[in-house]
This record gives sequence, C-alpha cells and structure tokens, in this order.
Amino acid sequence: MKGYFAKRLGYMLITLFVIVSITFFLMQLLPGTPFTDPEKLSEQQLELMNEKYGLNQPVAIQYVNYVRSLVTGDLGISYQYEGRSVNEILSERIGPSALIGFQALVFGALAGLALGIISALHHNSFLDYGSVTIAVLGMSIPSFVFAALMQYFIGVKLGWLPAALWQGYEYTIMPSLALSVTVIATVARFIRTEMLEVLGQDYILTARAKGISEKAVVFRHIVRNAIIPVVTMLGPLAVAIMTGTLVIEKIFSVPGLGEQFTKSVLVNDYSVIMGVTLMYSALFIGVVFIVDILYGVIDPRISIKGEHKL
Amino acid sequence: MSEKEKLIEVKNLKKYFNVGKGKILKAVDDVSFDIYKGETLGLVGESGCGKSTAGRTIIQLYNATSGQVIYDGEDTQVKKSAVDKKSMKKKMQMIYQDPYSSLNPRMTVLEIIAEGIGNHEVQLKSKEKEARVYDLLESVGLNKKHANRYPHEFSGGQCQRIGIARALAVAPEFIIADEPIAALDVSIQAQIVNLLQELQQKKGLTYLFIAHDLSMVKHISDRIAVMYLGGVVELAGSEDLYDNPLHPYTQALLSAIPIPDPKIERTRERIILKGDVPNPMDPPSGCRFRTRCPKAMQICTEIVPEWQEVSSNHFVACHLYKQ
Amino acid sequence: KETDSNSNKNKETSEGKQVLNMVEASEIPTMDSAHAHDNVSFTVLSNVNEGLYRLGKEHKPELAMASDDQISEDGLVHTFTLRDANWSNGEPVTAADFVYAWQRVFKETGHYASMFETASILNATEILEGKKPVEELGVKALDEKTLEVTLAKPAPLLGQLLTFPTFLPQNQKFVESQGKKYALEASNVIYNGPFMLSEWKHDTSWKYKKNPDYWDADNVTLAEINVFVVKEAATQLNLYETKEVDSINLSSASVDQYQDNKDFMSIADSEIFFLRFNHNHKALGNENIRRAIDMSWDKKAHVETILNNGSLPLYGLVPKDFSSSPDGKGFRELNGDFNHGTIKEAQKYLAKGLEEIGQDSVKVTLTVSAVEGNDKTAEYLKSQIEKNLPELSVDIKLVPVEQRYELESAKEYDMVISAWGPDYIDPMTYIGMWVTDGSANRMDYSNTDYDALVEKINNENDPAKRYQMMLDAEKMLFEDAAIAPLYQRGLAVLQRSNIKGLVRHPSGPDFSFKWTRIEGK
Amino acid sequence: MSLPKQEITKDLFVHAPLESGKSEELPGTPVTFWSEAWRRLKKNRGAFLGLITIILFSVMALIGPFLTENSYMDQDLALSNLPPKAAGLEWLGFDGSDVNGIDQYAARGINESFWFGTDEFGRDLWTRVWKATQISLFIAIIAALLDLIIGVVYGGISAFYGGRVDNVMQRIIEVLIGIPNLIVIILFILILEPGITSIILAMVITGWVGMARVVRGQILQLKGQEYILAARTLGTSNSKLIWRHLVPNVMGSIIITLMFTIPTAIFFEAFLSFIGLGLQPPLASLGVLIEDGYKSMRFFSYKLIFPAIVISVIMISFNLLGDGLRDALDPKMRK
Amino acid sequence: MEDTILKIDNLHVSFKTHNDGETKAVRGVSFELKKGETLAIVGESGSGKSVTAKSLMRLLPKQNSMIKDGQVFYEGKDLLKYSIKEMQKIRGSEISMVFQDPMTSLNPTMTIGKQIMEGLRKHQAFRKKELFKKAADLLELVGIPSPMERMKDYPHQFSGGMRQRVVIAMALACNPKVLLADEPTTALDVTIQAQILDLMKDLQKKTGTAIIIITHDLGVVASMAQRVAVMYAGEIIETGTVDEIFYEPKHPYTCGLLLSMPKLHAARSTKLIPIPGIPPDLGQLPEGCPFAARCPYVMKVCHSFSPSKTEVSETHSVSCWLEDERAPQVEWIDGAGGSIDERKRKVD
Ligand SMILES: Nc1ncnc2c1ncn2[C@@H]1O[C@H](COP(=O)(O)OP(=O)(O)OP(=O)(O)O)[C@@H](O)[C@H]1O
Ligand SMILES: Nc1ncnc2c1ncn2[C@@H]1O[C@H](COP(=O)(O)OP(=O)(O)OP(=O)(O)O)[C@@H](O)[C@H]1O
Ligand SMILES: [Mg+2]
Ligand SMILES: [Mg+2]
Repeated sequence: MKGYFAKRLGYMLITLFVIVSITFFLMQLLPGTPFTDPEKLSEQQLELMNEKYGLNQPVAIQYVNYVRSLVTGDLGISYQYEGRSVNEILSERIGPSALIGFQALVFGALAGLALGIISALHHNSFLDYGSVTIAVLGMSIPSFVFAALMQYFIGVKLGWLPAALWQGYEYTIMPSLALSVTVIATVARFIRTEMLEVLGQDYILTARAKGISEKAVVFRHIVRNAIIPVVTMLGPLAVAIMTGTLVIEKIFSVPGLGEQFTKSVLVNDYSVIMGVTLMYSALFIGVVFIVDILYGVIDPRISIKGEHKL
Repeated sequence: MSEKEKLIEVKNLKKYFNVGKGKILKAVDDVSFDIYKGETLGLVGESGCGKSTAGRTIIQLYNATSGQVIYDGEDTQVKKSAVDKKSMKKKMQMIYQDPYSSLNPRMTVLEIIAEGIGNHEVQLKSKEKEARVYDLLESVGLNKKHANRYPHEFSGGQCQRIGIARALAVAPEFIIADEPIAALDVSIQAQIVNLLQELQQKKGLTYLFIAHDLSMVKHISDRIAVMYLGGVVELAGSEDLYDNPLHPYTQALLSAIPIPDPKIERTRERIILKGDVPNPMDPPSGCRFRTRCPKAMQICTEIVPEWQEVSSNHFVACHLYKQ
Repeated sequence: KETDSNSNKNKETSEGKQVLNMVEASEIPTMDSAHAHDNVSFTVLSNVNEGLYRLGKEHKPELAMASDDQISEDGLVHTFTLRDANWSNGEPVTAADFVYAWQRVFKETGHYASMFETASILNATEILEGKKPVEELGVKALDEKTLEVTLAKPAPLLGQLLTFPTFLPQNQKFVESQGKKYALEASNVIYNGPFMLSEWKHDTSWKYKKNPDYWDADNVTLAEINVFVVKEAATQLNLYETKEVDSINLSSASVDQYQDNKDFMSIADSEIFFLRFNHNHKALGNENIRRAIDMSWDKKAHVETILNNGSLPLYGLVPKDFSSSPDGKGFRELNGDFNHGTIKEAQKYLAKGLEEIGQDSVKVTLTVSAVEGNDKTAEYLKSQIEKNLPELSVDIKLVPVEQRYELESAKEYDMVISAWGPDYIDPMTYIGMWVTDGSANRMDYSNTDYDALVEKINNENDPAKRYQMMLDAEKMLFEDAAIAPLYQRGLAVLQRSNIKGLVRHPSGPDFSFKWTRIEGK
Repeated sequence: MSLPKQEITKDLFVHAPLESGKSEELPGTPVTFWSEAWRRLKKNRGAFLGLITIILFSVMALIGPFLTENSYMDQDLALSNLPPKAAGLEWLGFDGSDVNGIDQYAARGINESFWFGTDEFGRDLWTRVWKATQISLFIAIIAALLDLIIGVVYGGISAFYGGRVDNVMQRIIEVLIGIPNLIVIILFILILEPGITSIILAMVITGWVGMARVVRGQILQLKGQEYILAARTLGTSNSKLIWRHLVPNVMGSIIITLMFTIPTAIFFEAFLSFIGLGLQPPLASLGVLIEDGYKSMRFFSYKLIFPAIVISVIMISFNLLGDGLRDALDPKMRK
Repeated sequence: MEDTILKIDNLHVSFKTHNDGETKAVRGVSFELKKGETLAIVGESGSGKSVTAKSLMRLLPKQNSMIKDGQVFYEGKDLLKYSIKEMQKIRGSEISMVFQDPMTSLNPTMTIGKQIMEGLRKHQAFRKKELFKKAADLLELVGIPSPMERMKDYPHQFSGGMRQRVVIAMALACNPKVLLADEPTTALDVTIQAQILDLMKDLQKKTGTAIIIITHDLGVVASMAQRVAVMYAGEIIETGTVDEIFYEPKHPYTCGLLLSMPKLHAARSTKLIPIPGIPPDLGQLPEGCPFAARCPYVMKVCHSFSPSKTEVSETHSVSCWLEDERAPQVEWIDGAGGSIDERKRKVD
C-alpha cells in the first residue's frame, strides 16, 4: 500500500517535472518580452529590466534557477504586477476558480445524475428522449454561447442574478451554472449508459428475485453500481471545467486562474504562465490520482493491495 | 498400439506466464506425452488447468518456456527459416471454442477459408481457390451458397463447421480442437463430433481433442490425458481410463459426471471433491492435487509425484502407485 | 450575507449619495510610483497621491504639494516650497520624500526613469547610462519643506512633466518598513492625495475613500469610488444597464444603440493610431508609395462606420484639441491636413513609386495585434488598399501585442499598426518620436534636417518660436510621408448624467476624481 | 390446436421429409457488416438526421458562399450593419428591421436583400457564415484526420508489438495526458506563426493521444480473439494480419472516435477564437464570427445568432451521428 | 389437486423486436409442480426456459415483454394478477430463484452478508444481530467455511462455486416453498457442479422445497429430477417422469436429444445420431409443428397443423402427430440406448 503510494507519487512528480520543463522551454520560444508597454521603453531601459529579472542569462541557467526555486516552493515574481509573487497571485486566484469549478461540478454531477437516472429508468420513453436531448444540447452548444446568452437574459433582461463581477455569493451562481452545463450533459449521458448496462445484469434480477422493494433495487443496486464508473469521468470533467473557466471567467469577470492565464499569456508574464500551468497540471494529475484511489475505495473489486481470497 | 508411429512428442513442456508484479503463472508445468499418427488424444481437465495453453504452445502460438515439441522428428521450438516455419504451420491447425469470436466478422466465409490457401499457395488463381473453398464447404456439410455470407448470419454449429473448413483448407496432418463443442447446444454437438470423426477417417487426421466434458472426450478419443493445474496426472487408453481410473482426481472426475440415465444415477455413489481448484499463481507444494485429494498422504505435501507407466500405456503421476 | 447588503447599497448610493462606481479593464499593475507605467496605475496613483504639480480640470499643471515654485534666472534651478500636508499615517510630507522617491526610480530601474531625462533634470542622462551615481541627481532637500530641483537646461515643460506619477513623493521610512511588501496591498501604501485606497481586491475591485487629511479636502466631494475590473466590453455594458456601474466606454458595436441616449457622449482622446512603415523595405522605403498608401483609403468612413466611437480621422501627427500655440490657436488647425488626397492622386503616386523601384506590383504584410479593434482597422485597410491600389496586395498578420512590440523593435515587419499616447501635454511627445534611432522610431526613419530641428526645439525657450518649429517639424515629417496616420482615438462613453466634474485627461492619468460630484436627480 | 379436427384428413399422415440441406439455408441475401450497420443507422432517427444535417451543412459550406454575388471579403461600408432580410421570411424576423424596429433597408434605400444581414464592413454574413463553416470544418477534419493517423500508428504499434515497446509508449502517453491540453495548445499557437496551420498543429499535438488509446485498447482486445490466433496458425503474415484482420475490426471504433473528435476540434477552434487566438482576417471561422457577434450581440444579435446556430447544429449533428454510429458499429449490439 | 403448489396454465410470452416484430418466446406452456418434488425443464438454447421461469417471478423486462395469456397459480392464486407490491412479498419468501452465472448474479459492490440479509430483512423482520446470525448460519448451511468472516467479503473474493453457494443460500434464506434454479451449474466445472447438485439435493431433503431446475444437460436431469418437461421453440412438447422420458420417449425431439448424447458407459463404437439442422427462429415460426423441419418422422400434417397434447399415461403427455390414431404406426425404440440401425430402418 505504502509502496504503491510512493510509486504513484513518484510518477506524478516526474510528470510534473516534464510538464514544467516543456512549458519552460516553450515559453522561451514565445515571441516578445514580458514587459508591458515596451512601446515607451528605451533599449537601454529594457536591458536594465532584463538584467534585473535575470532574463539576460543563458536559458539553461534560467532553467536551473527556476527549477531550484521551484523546489523550495517559490514560483517567482510576476512581470505584469510588479513585485507581486506568483505564489500570492495564484493563491488569490485559485479560490474563485475552485469555488465555481466545485459548484459546477457538484451541481452538474447531481443534475446530470438525476437526468441520467430518470432517463435510464424510463428508457425509450418521452422522459428519456427529453433528457437525452438536454444532454446532447449541453454537449453541443459551446459554453461561451451559453454563458453569453445567460448573462444577457438572466442577468440583464430578467435581472435575477448579477450579470457579472465577483462581489459575493450570488455572483458565483451564474458562472457556476454556465460551467456546469457540460458537466450535466456528460454525466447524464454517462450515467444513462451505465444504468442501462447495469439494468441488464443478472444481479439486478437476483436482487428483484429476493423480493426487495423497487426503490431499494434502484438505489441500492442499480444506481450505486452505475455511479461507481462516474468516478473515472472526474478526470475528463476536470479538464472540461478548466477549459470552461478560461472563457467563463472572462465573460463573467471572475478573478480566477483561467482568466489570469489568458491574460498572462497575452502579455508574456512568464512566471505567471508557468505558475498557472503548473497549478493546472498539478490539479489535473491530482484529480487523476484521487480518481484512482477513490476507485479503489468505492469499488471493492479493485484492490490496491492486490490481495484476493478464494 | 506401440507399433504406431509417433507424430508428436511433447517432452517436459513448460509454459509460464509473467503476470506482472514479479509473479509467474505456471500454466503448463512439465508435461510430457506422445501423440500417434491417426489417433485422437483427448485432453480433459477443469477450467483454467492449462489445456488451451498446452495446445497453443504445441502449435507454436506461444513460445514454450522450456521443453520440446517434436513434430515428425523435428523440434518445433528450434529457430527455423521462415519457409520451414510456414510449412510447419501448414501441418498443424487448430479449431477454437467460441464459434463467433473465432471467425473474423468482417470477412466472408469465402475469404475466411481461402486465407490459409492463399498464404501457402500463393500462385493459386482466385477461381481455383474458390473451387477449393466450395469443396471444403461441401465436406463440412455446407454449400456454395454460403460462401458469400458473413459469420454473423450463421448459427453456432455452422460457424464451427466453417472453422473446421478453414483448418482443413491447408490440408493439415494434425488438428488441435480446443473445446470445439463447449459453446454449442447439445443437439448440435453431435453434428460436430460426427463431422470430426468422419473427416479423420477420410483424411487420416490426427487430433488433439481438448474438452472439459469427459463423456464426449471418451466418445471421440483413443487415449485420454487428464490435466490438473498445469500438469498431466493420468494418461491411458480411453476404455482403460474409464474402466480403471488410477489417479484420485480422475476417479473423482469420472464420478462427478452426471450420466443421462436415471437408473444408473439413482444407484451411483459419488466422490464429491472438497473445495475449489487452487489459485494457479500459488499452487500447493508437492502433488498439486493434494489439497482436494481424499487419499492424500504425508508424502504428497513434500514430493512431486513422478510420471510413470503403471501398466502398458497407462501413465499416472501419483504417489499411490509408486513402484 | 454581508456582501449581499453591500452590493445593494452600491446600487442605492450610486443614485443619490457621493459614491461613484467605475469599471476598469485591468487590475492595478502596481501601486509603486517608481514602477508605474500604465494608465490604470497612473490613474490610481494620481488620485491617491499628489506630487509637486497636479493636472487641473483643464489639463494644465497646477501647484499641488508645492505651494510655490521659484525659478532661478537662468531657468535651471527650481525651488519648491511644500505645503503643510500629511501622509495618511500622520507623518508630514517633506522635501526628503521627493528626493527619496525620485532617486528610487533609478535604483529600482523604473520604467519611466527616462522621464527625468525628458524633464532635463541634472545628471539624469548620465545616471541612466551608468556614468554617475544616483545621488548626483539634480534634486535636493534644502530643509523639511524646501525642495531644490536643478536642471541641465531650461525646461519650459517642467510643470507639465511634474504632474507625471513618476515624480510622486514616497516616504522613505514607510517604504523601507514595508520591505518587499511595499505597495502590494492597500495597507502597504500611504497616501497624500485626495483619496485613499481603502480596499484592494486584486483583479476584482478596489475602492477609494475620501482622504480627510488631504490639504484640499474641503474641495473634494466624492465620498467613495468603487472600481470593478471588467475586461469584456459586453459585460461592462451589462453592468451599466443593471446599474452596477456609472460610467463605461462603449465598444463600437454598441454605439448605434446608445447614440441617442442621454447618458451618451463622445470624447476625443489624444492617442493616435498610425501605420509605421519599415523604411528598409524596398517598396515602403519609397516616399511615393507610402504617400499613395496614406491617400488611398477612406479615413472618414473608417471612423464613422468601423470604429463608430467618436474617433476622428487623422491627417497629421499631433491630434486635434491636444495643444494650442501660445496665441491660442490649435496645432492641428495651424498645420492643416497632410496627404489628404484623392484616390486618383494616390494611384498617381503609386505609379510613380512603382516606376522608381522598378516593380509592377508589390505585396506587403500588415502586422497588427488585436487590441482596440485594430484587427478591424487592418481588415478595412487591406480591403481599401487592394481595391484602390490594385497593384498592392496586403496580407494581414495578426499577432499578440507583445509579439508586435518585438517585431517592431526588431524591424521585422512591412507595415504595422501602432499607437502612441502622449506622455505629457505638448506636441513634442509626438514629434520627438521620429529622431534618428530614437527609441520610439522603430522604423529606421532618418532625416538629419529633422533631427537638427528637434534638437533646436529642445533648446528653444521662446514659446512662440518653439511652437513654430514644432509645426515645421510635423510638415517635414509628412513631406517624407514617413508615417501614415490612421485616426485619433475617441471614446464613446456612457455615463450617468448626474455625474459632474469627472475629468478625463488626455495624458497621464485617465481620470481625476478630485472635482467630481454627484448631483441629485 | 384450435383448428377443427375435420380439416386434418387421413392423407396428411404420410411421411414427408424435407429435402436435405433445407434447414441449412440462410434467408435473404448476404449482409455485409457495413450494410448492416448502415441499415441500423438509418433506423436511428436522430443519427440519420445528424448525418443529413452534416451533409447538408458541408454542401452549404462549399456552395453557400456562391449563392449570392458577394464574396466573403468584399467590403462596402454603405451596406454596413444591415439586419437580415429575406423575401418571404419576414414573419420569421427576416424583415430587415433592427432592434428599434426601423427597416434599415428602407431607411438607407437599399434594394438588395442580405439573408443573414451584413457586418460592419458591409460584408454579406450569409457568405461569411458559410465560408466560416467551411473553414471550421476544414480545420476540424484535417485536425481529426491527423489525430487519426498519428493515433492509429502509435496505438497500433504500441498494442501490436506489446511488451517493452508498449510499456515505454504507454509511459509517454501517461505523461502527455497529465498535461492540460488547452494550455499546451495556447502556448503552441502563440509560438507558431498564427494561421490555420498552426491551429491545426496545436490541436493535433495533444489530440492524437485519445485516438491512440482507443486504438491500443481495441487492438489489445482483438489480439486475444480467436480469429487472430487462427490467422496466425494459418501462417498469415504480420502485414496481412494488420490490414485484413485488425484494421477492419478497429475501423468501427476509429470512426466513432473520429465522429467525436471532429466536433471537439470545431469547438476548440471556436474556443481559441473566442479568447482571441484565431485566424488571420479576413478569413473567419465560426469561432471568429461568434466572438465578433458576442461583442455586438445587443444591437446586432443576428451576428451572434447565425454562427452560433450553425456551430451548435453541427456539433449536435456530429454528436447524434457519433452516438448512432456507436450503436450501429458496436459489436456488443450485434448478435 | 391437494399437493400441487404451482400450476402454470397456457402461458404465452412475447417480446417486441426492433423492427416492430414479435418474438413468441413462450407459447402455451402448461405444467404443474407438486410440493417437494423436483421438476426439470430441458430444452435447447433459446427454447424459452428462462423466459418461463422469469414469467413466474414476474421478472421479465418491463419495456419489451408481454405476458399475453395464461395463468400462474401459486397455492391457488394467480400470480399474474398480483400487484408489484404483492409480488415482492412472494418473491424470495415463497418462490426464489437462482440464476445461471454465479459470476454475475451477485452485486459486485455489496458484501455477501448484506446481500443475504437484504432479503431476510424484507421478509422476516429480524433484529440486526439476529439477521447477522441467520445469514451466517445460511452460509454455513451451504458449506462456506468460517462464515462469520466471509460475511464481510465481496463477491469477487469468492470462487465460482462458492458464489453459487452464496446465491443458493440467498435463495433459501426465507425457506421458500418453490426454488427456481435456472441452469445453476452450467457455468461451473464438473467437480464443482457435483458439489452444487449434491448440496441442492441435500437441502431439498432438509427443507422440502419444491425445485424447478432448468438445464440442457440430460445428465443433470437424470440425477436430480423426478419429473421432466421438454421444451422446444417455446412449447412444452413432452412431459413425464424421468423414467418415462429417458426410457420411453415419445417425441422425436426427446428421442433425438437422447441419441445425440454420448454415453460414458456405452461402447466407443456407438455412433452419435445428431439432430439435423438448427432450431427455428422464434420471430418467424413456420406453421405446424416447430420441430417438423428437423424431424426424421415428419409427415405432411406436421407442416400445416400444430399437434395437440396426448396423454400417454397419467404422468406422461406428448404433443406430436405420431400419437394421432391416423398416424402410421412407428415402432419405438425401447429406450435411448436402443439400436440405431433399427431406428434408421424405420425412418427410411
Ligand atoms: N496469455 C496469458 N497470460 C497470462 N495468463 C494466462 C494466459 N493465458 C492463460 N493464462 C492462465 O493460464 C492458466 C491456464 O489457462 P488455459 O486457458 O490454458 O486453461 P484451460 O484449461 O484452457 O481453461 P478453459 O477450460 O477455461 O479454457 C489460467 O490460469 C489462465 O488464467
Ligand atoms: N429480454 C429479452 N428481449 C427480447 N427477447 C428475449 C429476451 N429474453 C429472451 N428473449 C428471447 O426469448 C427466447 C427464449 O429465451 P430464453 O432465455 O427463455 O431461452 P433459454 O431456453 O433459457 O435458453 P438458454 O439455454 O440459452 O438459457 C429467445 O429467442 C430469446 O431471444
Ligand atoms: Mg481453454
Ligand atoms: Mg436461459
């Protein structure tokens, strides 16, 4: 068990390291300098700035320096917001992203679950077709189209929720909703398929043959078994949500990681780009890791320890 | 029987699988037997005891971990030129258990059967190939009209016959039938068994007939080898084995088979084995059967019983018959 | 719950009380005046701090922290007397605060250290070149309230320049006590201006509160200003409509809808947009071809239809309503339009130019970054040029801003759409760009006569003569057709009509809130 | 049983064997896998509708720009920002009036009708929408095909050779999927010269991994199938094994995956355009048009609506078709 | 009859197929089960055995199945008229069922103990402790060593044979009067099969449960059942005691089945006689006797008219035109072991 964790952790670190290296060198290829407004900067001034941030050193040395400070947990200093450390920026930014991401995930998963379950239990009925339609629409209509429409209709026309900004809880609702659309659709579709699969299994017949109530059959046997594989969806969902935050945060003016990334990329804020990439990768790898662990915990068939009695 | 020519000699054949995490699964562990020309050797044993693995190793689908398979005096395990390998392949064929998964769903029956012909007789024209396929179809009780159909249009028995035709296409001398009837309905099983027997007579084929159903094996085989957990525990002529089973496992196996005759069933005393087949990754020491053996002795725990000929052509690996 | 009621309060108060809600497209990059180099920082700093001078309502420098500015006869030494004013932590604002802050700009390699050179402060050039230590900068604290600034040469623009945020004072004791944290949060800065930053949620919002200790606090009406960071124009508009904010800039797409709104106004800005030609390019090095391009397209239709935000067509370098001569005539009016020709003329120039370089047709790349709708401008330019000058074909190359800067500096472009906003309110901020090898030149334009003229302007103390020379310089630039001006930016603004005295400056800070008040309905 | 006994006459009771072999006869005509799949697909209403829509939109993407006299890049500022107008469709809102209800065509004295309206340059949006569809589809299809080629080769090699090769190749994939693809895509687009090629390349850089995994999984599964073993005992060469046995059987999964890669690629392209990493004007993809439309959706909502509808319909169609194909091609659904 | 516990009368079950067709899986099945006896249903794959069993339990999938006709009397009451709630009370407590594949008939994510207790709790309101004890006792009864510990294990930790034991323990938890065992040993190895059959016989002796065992293995029938029903294409074509079926089969299909099986004790030279052809498609049944196409004794009438049931003896009935008085007298082979040549001659 311990060995397994250590090994997995090792893998994760290697992956992260590879990602850091790739990103670092990719960044070197990015055209332009990280200093905003060089329109007004003289050559001389630029040189001084480069020197100050160590950007005039050979790439290899910069790389070593970066990795060295990374090991100590220091992600460097932003070029865009002078003097502010990347760690600090990220720690501020992660909150909103995590909050809307989490809400979107929870709400999306629950709604998707409900939709999927209804759909599967009423297979080939109108309820089913309705849910499937919702799911397909949710997967097909780009989230930014959704977000734009929501902002206009719910925020401006109806005035039910704040159209944008980040000033309190009600401001988190619309971005979360917009973000959850993909989640709902994905989960609903997945659950539906899984449920149908489980419905055809012999053990459902066995359960019914025991005479237990239909409710118990549905929830204790069908839904439970159908939900387990949803855990594997967490990875792709995390990616979908990350992708989503990039535009959703922009549209709703949410001060999150995604918005930070798009901004930093356009102004070559190297250290922030690196930081966000690292953050996203770590999050993603973490999710994958947790998924594996969770799977082992939820699904008794998969045992990390590998012990099998007969 | 001893004057019969040996077609295949299997000597101390071992096939181990590396199943990861440093674990080794001894699917076939030190197996030796001969197959004579023109005979049917039955191979029975419970699921997972290594029958298929043995068959596949003999036909070189797997590389043996150690040991030899000598075919007509030639060691098949020795590295050979591609041409030799091909001609060797032509001599040995296999029939599979699952009638559906053993036929490529995207090929017509014609293509399926012609494939082997094409591989070995490259110069053959397609017209000639077709004619050959039609002949083969006839010989398995199907006809020309079936040639352009796809496997999913056939019933299980028909698929199995197509599989047989495919094996016959390269005119082999030796066929391994790996549970060819296990997936078929009772009423269809006889069709296939009869066909196999008929073909054997016509073409002088040699069979290795793998099954877990002893009654069918007994019906078709001249001799029977009984496998348990990777090893052959007993080998004898089929009547001999039935009348005089020596190994406690063979005895139990025979007694476990329900006989479709109520009168016999009512009076029969069963030897019911305790427990299950042990995990092949972690087999018992000494004799592998000892954990379920009603006659287990102290020695069985310690020493692997030797493979010995107890009476003429009756081999057994059991401490009870130590000479 | 708390935030809940807060936002409601915002809505209420924005209609009656002295609270203003604004949007800004980006976060405050820095609150450290030594580093500030962008409009957002400038705006915040100018409202929460105060230097010797401040930009007045009419964008003229007014004495601020200094109550007096004594100029020596040779015009080289300015002696400032400071007011009795305090920092927000109670410490008095002293002359030493200025000395410390100014020197710190060099020590910290601030972006705008070159501003000291522009202002002709003694030894600024040498310090920048590393030839002299910072301590030799021409600024000295004679006593607690007297500051002496020595110049390398007389500088008629000094007052104007000193309004620039780089010249703001900083309190040494406080800065040093904060160490690395200085200016990173609202609580890590101290204020001596009309407002204080009372809250700063990075990337989300910040809030100004009236500074009760400000020397001129009596004349400050606004109690609170909330600024929200909103990047998307569409989102800004939504917020205006839901009354979350009181003033926004409209994107061109929305102008039509609001043109007749009582809150709508169109404001001319002083940022100019122009085509920079690479003078090393075979075809674009040719004056006639450049001129042909400049004349070939419909600038009026462009600003009216494509930009549609109050921008003006530009036929010169110095924008309209930016500067006027000592006798009160506008620069633009004095010099008139350049290269304002017809398509026929353009075609003639092109023919001539093509003959000179011996080519039948020319293919050029137009580099542009997608800010300020420049991509739209580029599309229009391409279509116009190709239609009116069939011998020319234009490829658009869309790049991120940073990349555009790099390509410009390396002169790896044929034509590029550039912009220039004034650093101070004087035509020189535009004219100075084009001297040979100037850092803003970036197109290898070189005219020794022009260089000499600029040199002369810089040393001229007589305002009238100086102004004439600047007019001549612009003429010279356009005789060469060195650049092709595109337009002068305008802002289409939607602003509640009860907001009065919200001053928008053409250079430096975007807004001054000092004089702003909200009138009842 | 229910039949009256009297009908059953004595003469019926004679031995009447069927000719032998009759029971072996198969009904109907031979059905290939693909024709079977096609039949199944046709029965799936959603999928079939999706297929028709895709074909329709693809055709429109090709001929749509030529249905009017306007080219996608011809500007005429006199015609700028005209609302959609189509004769006969006035009741649907195609009446040429703007948000304030003013008929812009009448107000400006324009006789021509623009079905989808015009943009601020006076370019015909009908032409532009279909041109954009063409470009979006082109990008998506090329990217998906590249994914396919790389994925099939990589996954195929990994699974077919197995053992250490597979191990190493899998480790590489594991690292690759740890990288959030969007970030890499964005970085790559910034590094490469902007344009269609870089967008395609950037998407392919991480996109092939999915295909590779699908192909590998499928081949690993197929490798154990008995017909592959049979082919090997028949002495079939490796190349024949791949081309005749593995590829045709993996094809189904590949096509299904492809059907889901294409909309993903369309989406990604639109997404990139939306955050400002799009194409070089005057070329436009659906994403570029949507981004443009989003900015002016208040007053010129038609600028957002048409491209948004087109992209959504295309995505829906591909998803429906993909679902349908999965049902039609999935061997699990077969007998 | 007093001792009849279950009586199926003229059961018809159909499935909707994709192209709006209908698969008539069960067509007029009638039989009865007496208290404590074992009835075997044999028949080819797809002949409707499982569907019959599932109909009794009302466990057919709702969406595409229809019980078109017939009655299922359990202790005199028609189960088909029961509401779902009432049916749930019957299931597991009065009638239980064991399915073919032990690998898939247990919920993989629930412990064995929970799965056993689930049914117990529903039908017999035990307290938690008692429930546990009872469940462990059941495991012990079906021969699972150290049942207390194994209660907490998941199905994948058990071997196939043990799982089938668990399933049987579950089925017997509430002492049902009828046990439906749908091919309970088909997926198991012979030695394990022997264990399970032994166990079932043993338990039947102890509890007196009536068993319907579904199988296609005539050996299992011979060793387990007192009475046999032979199904073909959705119909029961012959019923009788084991001895009647094995030694005096009346239907050519039953006969063919017996002749196509190898006999362990017979001489090796005995040839098997296969039934030619393949079973009919239940979607498009030909008119007349469904076996006609494969029957060696087929007559003209068989192709057009369904044969009616003929009582051969009190316990033995068969549906075949050969039993009609007008049919030519065919001489029956005495027992399955009879000479083939003899039969052949008669056919020709
Ligand atoms: N490719 C393989 N890799 C690892 N283990 C294998 C492989 N093939 C077979 N085994 C293992 O080897 C043992 C013997 O398998 P084999 O298929 O030979 O048994 P069998 O006697 O044919 O069983 P069955 O009757 O179920 O076909 C089993 O435990 C099986 O799990
Ligand atoms: N859920 C279902 N939907 C549609 N058809 C079904 C369904 N279940 C069974 N059938 C059909 O009903 C017929 C009888 O099936 P059944 O399962 O009763 O056969 P069986 O005698 O139990 O066969 P086996 O020995 O293979 O278990 C078959 O043709 C089958 O295709
Ligand atoms: Mg096998
Ligand atoms: Mg069944």
